Amino acid sequence: MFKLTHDPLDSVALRRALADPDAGACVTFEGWVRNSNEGRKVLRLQYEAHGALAELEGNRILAEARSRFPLTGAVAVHRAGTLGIGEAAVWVGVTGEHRDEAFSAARFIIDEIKARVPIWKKEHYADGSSEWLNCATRGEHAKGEPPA
Amino acid sequence: MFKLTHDPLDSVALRRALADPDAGACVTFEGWVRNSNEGRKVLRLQYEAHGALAELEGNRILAEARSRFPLTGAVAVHRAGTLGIGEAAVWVGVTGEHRDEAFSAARFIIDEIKARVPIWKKEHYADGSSEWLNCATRGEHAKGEPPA
Amino acid sequence: MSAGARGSRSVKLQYFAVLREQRGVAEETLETTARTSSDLYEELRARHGFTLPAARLRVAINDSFVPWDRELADGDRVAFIPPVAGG
Amino acid sequence: MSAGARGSRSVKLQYFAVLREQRGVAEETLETTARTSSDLYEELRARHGFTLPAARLRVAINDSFVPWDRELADGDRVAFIPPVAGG
Repeated sequence: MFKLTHDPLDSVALRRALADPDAGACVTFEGWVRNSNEGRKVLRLQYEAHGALAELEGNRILAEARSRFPLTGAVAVHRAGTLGIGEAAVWVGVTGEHRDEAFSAARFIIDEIKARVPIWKKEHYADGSSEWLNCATRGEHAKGEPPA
Repeated sequence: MFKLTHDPLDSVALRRALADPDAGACVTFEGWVRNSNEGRKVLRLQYEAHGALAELEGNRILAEARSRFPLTGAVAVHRAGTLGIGEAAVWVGVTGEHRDEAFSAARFIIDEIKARVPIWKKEHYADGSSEWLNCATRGEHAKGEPPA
Repeated sequence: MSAGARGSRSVKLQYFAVLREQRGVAEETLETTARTSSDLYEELRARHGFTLPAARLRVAINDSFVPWDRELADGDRVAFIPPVAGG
Repeated sequence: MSAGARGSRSVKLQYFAVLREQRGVAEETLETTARTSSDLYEELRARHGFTLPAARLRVAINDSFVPWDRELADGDRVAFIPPVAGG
């Protein structure tokens, strides 16, 4: 199950919900808001999502993970809104009989979330500037493609 | 820091202690007591350790992980004593700036713990039998090497 | 046969992230003579100065990803999807 | 020169897991004429019927892994380490 939420992620409740007597391995991944990125001091992050499409695509990724790996459980939750340093932006939890599939599936899920789920991140820096990640176009403009 | 403990593992406190504003990724691994192994119904596991050597070897593994991967934090705790189904036998938590090193180091640490730390596991089965894992010698005896 | 010759459609546009900021609104309803979402994006890009070229976007209609050359239908809900950056 | 000719040493033995069960105690102090921990293990294996061959064990003296041919010293704390199975 993939969820998008504006509330702080409750890693304790999420972890507890994965409990399963058939599972021997549990791998979790959390993405935290870090105080710097590429040498710039970060104050906060702003996440925005296409809610309906994000949940559809997120659930598609979890279904793919379950078909690729023999899992007993797979959950992912992504945060939307403004997050301070240290807050969790995404939580992924996977269980399986053995650790191989749990590690592989957790990695697969977070990689696919980052690559495919329509969620955007704006970094707000200590110098007052801010930037949508992956949306820079200055290089292209320099090459002679200004907005019409 | 590697610890051996007879108390139930407190994944909430362990996870909370990893919080770090420099970290962007947190990967945890938990090994849970599963209700079956290789087709046999398991009732409980009994873990025994060479305490001093286990903590030395465990801390050596964490130091190796920190030298191989650029981590911000690495902790592992292993349980000793008798554990029921669903209890956590081992907890590994790793943080880093990015997920690559967090996943790789968590996997490295649990693999090395399983391969090197002097901890032993006896499975107790529903049929009343029990067995120390990895210590079977029947095949060797059948080949003509009975105890003197 | 030009798109105009076939009349205009009413579409609901959803903007996200950098496109939302460059447009100044998150949603709008628009009458357009654009035949495909590709034509529509070029029209809007010219009008609002969107910096992202279509090649770096995906398009979703009614909450599903679709090819850029899909023809627009009256009442479609169209979202241009900038390069994602979750996690 | 046999080990016996050099006299005996007092060593403290620690047994774990299957060895502890086969020996029936977790620790014991022993006078031995064995020169190395390898010799000592063979002596004990013959006496107690340990099923694990030395090739499947490691040996630790005073809480450090050591080679099997390390000579024993009086007062050593010797642990034979069966194949581990943590996690």
